[in-house]
Amino acid sequence: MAVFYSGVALFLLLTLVAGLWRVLQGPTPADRMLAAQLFGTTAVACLLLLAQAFGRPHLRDVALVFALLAAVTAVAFVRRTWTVREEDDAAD
Amino acid sequence: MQLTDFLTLLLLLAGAGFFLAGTVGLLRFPDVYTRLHALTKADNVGLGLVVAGLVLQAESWAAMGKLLLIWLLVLLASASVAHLVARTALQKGIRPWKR
Amino acid sequence: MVLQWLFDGVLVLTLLWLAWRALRSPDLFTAIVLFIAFGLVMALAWVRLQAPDVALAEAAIGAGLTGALLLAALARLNVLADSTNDDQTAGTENE
Amino acid sequence: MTSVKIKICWSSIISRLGLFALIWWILTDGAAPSWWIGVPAVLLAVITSAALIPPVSLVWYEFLRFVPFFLVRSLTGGVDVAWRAFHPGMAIAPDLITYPLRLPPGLPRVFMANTVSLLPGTLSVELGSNFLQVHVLDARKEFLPELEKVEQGVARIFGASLKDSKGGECNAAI
Repeated sequence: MAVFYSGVALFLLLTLVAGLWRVLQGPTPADRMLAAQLFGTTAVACLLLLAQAFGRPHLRDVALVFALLAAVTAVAFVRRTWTVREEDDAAD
Repeated sequence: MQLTDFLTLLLLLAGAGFFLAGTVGLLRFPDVYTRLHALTKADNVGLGLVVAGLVLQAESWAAMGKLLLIWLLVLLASASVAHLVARTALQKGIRPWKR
Repeated sequence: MVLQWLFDGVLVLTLLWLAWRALRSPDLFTAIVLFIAFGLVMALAWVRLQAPDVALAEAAIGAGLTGALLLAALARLNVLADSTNDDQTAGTENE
Repeated sequence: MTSVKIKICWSSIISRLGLFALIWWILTDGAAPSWWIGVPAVLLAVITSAALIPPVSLVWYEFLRFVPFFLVRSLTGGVDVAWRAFHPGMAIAPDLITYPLRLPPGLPRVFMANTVSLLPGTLSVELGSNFLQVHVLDARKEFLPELEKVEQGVARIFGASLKDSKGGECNAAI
């Protein structure tokens, strides 16, 4: 079974790498950020699988931290970097 | 091979399929909103299936609970983030792609 | 065994490529997102190296907090204020 | 201390105590010695949440009934979006629709917006004062029955009627 877990984890890592294309491509900042969000979910699944493959349950805590912090980065992006500013509205 | 192992195998494979679908959607869909659809649904279902597969192998009730907690957290985070991003995108004047 | 080698190989190549792109990217925002992705993959690498505590720190500090701080700093730099108009045209270009 | 009158809702305190204790137990893998720190931490969390979040009345039976509906529908949503992603011609016809909300404001509406995002083909965009703007993946399908079903389910969970927006009796609160 351990081999199988590693295999699925490798597959997930490959989908993560494929998603990098969207980070480079954009076109809007939101698209890049979404790709990062997707990486977070994929990494959580990957970590859970590795935890099972190595028989190291404590790796799940790393996945938990990922799950908690994925939202922090995305919210920082929306509220700080990408918010609608008053001057933008005036310029439109 | 036991029945639980077989079920885990099936669930993990299905989960991996949904992750692939999420990435394909992210790469192929035409605008932010449709990509958000791919992200929030395909990925959460993918993670849900992976978690379900691993829950069958969990060594204790607490480990099972932790796996489910992780899934719930990701679910909540991605639903809120999807809503935030979609709302801001609309306020910024990004028009939804139309056929 | 082969799987583990493959996994490590993909990890290393992705890390190097991400680091290079993050440094070379002309767009600061792209560089930050690449940095966040770098943090995620780095945490996976620490896990592979059997160092879950370092992975925990990397996940919390590298991918989470530093990413958020960099994004906030970029907002202060106001770089995006100039490029918002480009965003909108880029968003409609797709049609 | 301040003269703000705080209504203590015991059922909400007790259910939160149970919830946070359960989370602590999960996080520590049920390690017995950890409760030396766990008990103060859980108590602090209960006090903080009581100060920050007013009691919310939940109908547990309805919530449990909502879970399988949600799971099945979100699985359908995953299959639906996966099929569209792999489809060579990309069978999508996205559009924005506005759904008039009848739920009471606050948590029920947020809960509904988040649920809608996870159901097939819908993504909540804007949560207005009395409407929910939804981005749909395929406007050729009929979405209103599904949205109405979700709204009714959410209303039952929070024990609110859809006509008048008065609820929040403190009987089975969390």
